[in-house]
Amino acid sequence: MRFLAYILRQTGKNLRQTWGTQIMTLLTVTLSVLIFAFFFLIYTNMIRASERLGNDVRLIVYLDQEVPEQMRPEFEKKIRDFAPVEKIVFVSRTEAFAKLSAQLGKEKDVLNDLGPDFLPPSIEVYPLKTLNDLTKISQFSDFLLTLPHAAKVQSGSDWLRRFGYFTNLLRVVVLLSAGLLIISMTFIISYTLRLTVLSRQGELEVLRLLGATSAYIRLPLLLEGMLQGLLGSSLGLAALYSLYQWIANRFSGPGFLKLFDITFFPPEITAGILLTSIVLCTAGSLFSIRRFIRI
Amino acid sequence: MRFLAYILRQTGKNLRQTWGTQIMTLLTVTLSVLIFAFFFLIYTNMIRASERLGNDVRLIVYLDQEVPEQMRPEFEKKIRDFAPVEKIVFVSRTEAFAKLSAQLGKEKDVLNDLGPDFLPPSIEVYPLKTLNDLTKISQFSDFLLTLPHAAKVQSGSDWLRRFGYFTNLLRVVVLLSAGLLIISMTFIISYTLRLTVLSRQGELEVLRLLGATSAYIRLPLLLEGMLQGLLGSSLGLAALYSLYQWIANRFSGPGFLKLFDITFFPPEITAGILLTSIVLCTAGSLFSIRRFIRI
Amino acid sequence: MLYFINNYCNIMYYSSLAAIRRAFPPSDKKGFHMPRDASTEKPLVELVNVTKIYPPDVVAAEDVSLRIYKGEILFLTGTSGAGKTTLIKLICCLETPTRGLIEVAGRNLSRISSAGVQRMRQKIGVAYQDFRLLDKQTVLQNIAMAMEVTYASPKLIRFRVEELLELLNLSDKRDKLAGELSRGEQQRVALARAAANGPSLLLADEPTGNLDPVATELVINLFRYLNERNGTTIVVATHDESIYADTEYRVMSLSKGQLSAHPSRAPHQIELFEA
Amino acid sequence: MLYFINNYCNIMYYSSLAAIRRAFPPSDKKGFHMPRDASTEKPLVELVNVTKIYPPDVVAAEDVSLRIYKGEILFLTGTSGAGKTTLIKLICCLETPTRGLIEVAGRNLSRISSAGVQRMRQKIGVAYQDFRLLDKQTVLQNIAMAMEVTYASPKLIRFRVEELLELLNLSDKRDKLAGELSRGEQQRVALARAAANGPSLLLADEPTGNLDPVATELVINLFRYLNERNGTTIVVATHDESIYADTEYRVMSLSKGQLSAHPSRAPHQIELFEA
Ligand SMILES: Nc1ncnc2c1ncn2[C@@H]1O[C@H](COP(=O)(O)OP(=O)(O)OP(=O)(O)O)[C@@H](O)[C@H]1O
Ligand SMILES: Nc1ncnc2c1ncn2[C@@H]1O[C@H](COP(=O)(O)OP(=O)(O)OP(=O)(O)O)[C@@H](O)[C@H]1O
Ligand SMILES: [Mg+2]
Ligand SMILES: [Mg+2]
Repeated sequence: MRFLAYILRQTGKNLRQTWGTQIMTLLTVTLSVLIFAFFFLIYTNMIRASERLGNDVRLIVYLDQEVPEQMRPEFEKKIRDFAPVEKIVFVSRTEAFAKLSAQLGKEKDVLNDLGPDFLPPSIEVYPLKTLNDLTKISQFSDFLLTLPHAAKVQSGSDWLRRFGYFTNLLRVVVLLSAGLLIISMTFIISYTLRLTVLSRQGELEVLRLLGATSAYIRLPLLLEGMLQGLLGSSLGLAALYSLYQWIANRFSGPGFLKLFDITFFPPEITAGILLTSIVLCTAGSLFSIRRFIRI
Repeated sequence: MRFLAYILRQTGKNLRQTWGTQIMTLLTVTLSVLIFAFFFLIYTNMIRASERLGNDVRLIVYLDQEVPEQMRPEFEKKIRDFAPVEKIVFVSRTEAFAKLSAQLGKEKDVLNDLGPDFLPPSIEVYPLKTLNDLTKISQFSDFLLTLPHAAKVQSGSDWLRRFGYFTNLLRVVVLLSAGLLIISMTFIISYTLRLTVLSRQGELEVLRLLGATSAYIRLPLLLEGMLQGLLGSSLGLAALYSLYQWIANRFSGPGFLKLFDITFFPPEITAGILLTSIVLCTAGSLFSIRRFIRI
Repeated sequence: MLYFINNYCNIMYYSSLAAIRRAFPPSDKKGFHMPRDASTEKPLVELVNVTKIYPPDVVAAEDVSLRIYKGEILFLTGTSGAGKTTLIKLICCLETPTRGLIEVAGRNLSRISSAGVQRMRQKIGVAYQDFRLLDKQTVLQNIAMAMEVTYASPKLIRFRVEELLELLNLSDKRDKLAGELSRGEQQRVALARAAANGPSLLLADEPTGNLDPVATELVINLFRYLNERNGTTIVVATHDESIYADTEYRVMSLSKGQLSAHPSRAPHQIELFEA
Repeated sequence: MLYFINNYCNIMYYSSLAAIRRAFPPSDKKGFHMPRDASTEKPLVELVNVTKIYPPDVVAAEDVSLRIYKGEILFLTGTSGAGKTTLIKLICCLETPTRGLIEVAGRNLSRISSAGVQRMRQKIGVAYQDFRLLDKQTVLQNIAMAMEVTYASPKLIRFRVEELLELLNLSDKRDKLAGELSRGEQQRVALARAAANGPSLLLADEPTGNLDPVATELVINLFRYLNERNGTTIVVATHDESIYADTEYRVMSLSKGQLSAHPSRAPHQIELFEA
């Protein structure tokens, strides 16, 4: 009982006496959690976006004449032999025209001058998601051009390449920033620990001289570390959530932009981040007093 | 003479005695310069890319009949009255067909079935660079649709919107990262200053007690600060340059990707960064001893 | 239960201190405990052939053998740099001997665990030569700290600190920061902290170096009082001849790390104490 | 040019110190300077009605008036907490008086610039009661520091440090870290640092608190030597009666911040010095 009371009183005393350092440490933890969670969020969303992108890939083989119904299985087999494919759709001249005029909607008068035959027939090939790499797609598209009557293959590779270029650039920017930030955080944390050690050094030395047990010295610091971790990571996650809300509101674009929709962490990951930072803070505060406790 | 010798000797002694702190400070400066220059580089390149993007904007008005030569000035006047425009090009059916078959190159056989008349005539409008905002462009495009015989306006707004969406997202990511980094750097720098103060405190106090003049105390610290600034920012810029080289090599894509070409700082800016960091480091080291020098 | 009785007794004895202060005039030396027969009683502290060499080559103690019995007061003298502080640090486990054996309360210090050292330190009060006070805490907090590490009750702490401060003429400084006291005041605070826990062994390193004769007398009276009432064993390292000049307590002298009886002592007294 | 002559003289006088050390047995007190007539000579240090109150209410000096003449040796005594250290800090501008006027070498300390204070401190050697040594630097570096701030030549520094260390019996500790010395050794290093610059005023705060009688004599001889050869004015704050008990130098006593002649002094002597 008395022991517990002492530990709690001691913790309170520490917090009061070194509140300057405490607040700096708290902000450090907040910042670290915010930064790591921020980049983690970006990373997970980037992965999800590229998965969605994979869903959109579609190769269109324009033909110079219609494929008769009975030939279709043969075509399908040829294509499937080359690469795993999710779906293959044959589009006749009429179907293509109907689709275009549906897409144009009110503006379909433009088509009035043109006969229903002016669009070429085509085969739409939807590859599996595993085929998400530009060189593979272009190989596939080269292969499709060898099909009988194939006149041209539109692989959307221009758009894909632009998008891929962008995601790559974004990835490099994100990774570099994350790298720089990790270096910064290492600095900040080592500085924080050094300052903590310096600010406590005198008191811990005297406590050892007076015969304080490890428990008497360690437990208040452990409690402190846990408190720092809990508060700091909660603040950090809260800040990130506000940021997320702001971005989500700002970028809630029209439907076709769903591709880039960003989502927040599921609760498990949030809890994981909280726990990890509590453990790390506790370990850190133990580490900072290691040199004062004889082994 | 003796004065100078003393200052130099004192500087050397300081560097030797506190090399641990000195190296940490040097790395801090390097990191700060690297981070700020990194985001500055991204920012300047982003601006340049969006300028190039502006050059690419083009609105195509598809018409349901050709505009006779003598009507063209009238059309031009109407358009120019609505918004400042750089260039207006009238494309007839034949021209459009010729252009398309030139674009298709080897694959122009696809067009064999279609007469040279199947493409509609059009007017290509190149707005001034100042018109670089999506809502303005769509207003302009709405206006163009009111021209006589205009059937459809293609403003490239789909592509533009995707691109715009991306640059915006990139900008937000860059700005947020930069913000987080600035906070981190503030932390690191304040910690560095605190540690410097703590590590020097004893010596500076004793020096004051012994009657050291401000010059005796300050000049070595000034020299040190300048050295730190010079070395740190050189290292930081060198690191950034290596990064830049790496990215530039990795992303030296085909011609059509010129849009995203990144360039390094011109020498003036490099020199500016060097100078600024020298000044800041010197100011910082003066600031850190301020409390030991009576005013 | 035992704990509370013990506390209660402590309160009793401390509350009588202020009165006793007048009851023990400095010249009244009836409090001298004769050491017990060396052959029958186990000494509280025993050093056997202890040598301490600070790297690379500073010999601070050389082949020192010493027994300190329970209830004794021992004066350690010696020129500056003779090794007094080193000897005290060896006893409270702040330094480890290069060679030799040290036993405190029957426990070999070279085999004691970290927790054991801490438990031992709770029962040894040390007034360091450089005080080791926390400048940014008040006098009260500095002294209380020594009792807090043993989980003493706040009431007892408060009570005992007041008594000790009154005894050392520092009552008006209780809430001042230790760093803002004069050196002599700090020295007395360091002593009060060493005595706060009612230690069974009190090591005082140069306890009167910054004190005027009046304050010195207060300190000597405190030592004598602790020794008589509590049976506290006290080791005082000092240069101040006025303290030990005509005392009946044992005086040992260190010279370049070597221990001997003080030259002013009679030979028969020397034989009584040497192992 | 003058600078070098001065240095040269300094070297001369220091090199003879070792010899002179034997030439001045401690009892030989021929070196006493009678103070000049107060009405004709300007004092080196003058305090007029100086009061120092530490916030909120600690009166460390109350209406103190004191003149210290060039070439004098003055002992300041007083119980612990009387205000001796405060008086010394006031003279070297480490504290500012709450009321009153302090002049050192004719300059009013309340009007002196920061650079002026620093120039003044170069000519005042202070041995602080808590030493203020840099624990992580060697003895040599600690002492040299005092001379380096005046841009003395490295050769002179080296030479003088050696002499001072020999004089204080510390030659073998020259390259040890100050933090690893015994307290008594540290105290002598602090004194050596105060004397290193050949100051015209030497303030020694409790300079023998951690010293045995032999080392104390070395210190007293150093004071006497500096005073006689250099005309250094010396103020010694001390409790050690053995130093000032039968000296012919002036002894002043502080009590709760109030200054008076020491009670053991004859009344006619008091009148001679009081302003
Ligand atoms: N910085 C300070 N802040 C507040 N009070 C102080 C400060 N320094 C000294 N005092 C108080 O002023 C009084 C005189 O202190 P001072 O150090 O001058 O005494 P002293 O004569 O040197 O004593 P000692 O012999 O113990 O060194 C003491 O009561 C002390 O507590
Ligand atoms: N940590 C250390 N490292 C190296 N040498 C040390 C250390 N501590 C003490 N010494 C040396 O050991 C010798 C004895 O030191 P000690 O402190 O025991 O002397 P002391 O008798 O207490 O002297 P004083 O009366 O001056 O306090 C001295 O020469 C000192 O320089
Ligand atoms: Mg000692
Ligand atoms: Mg004092």
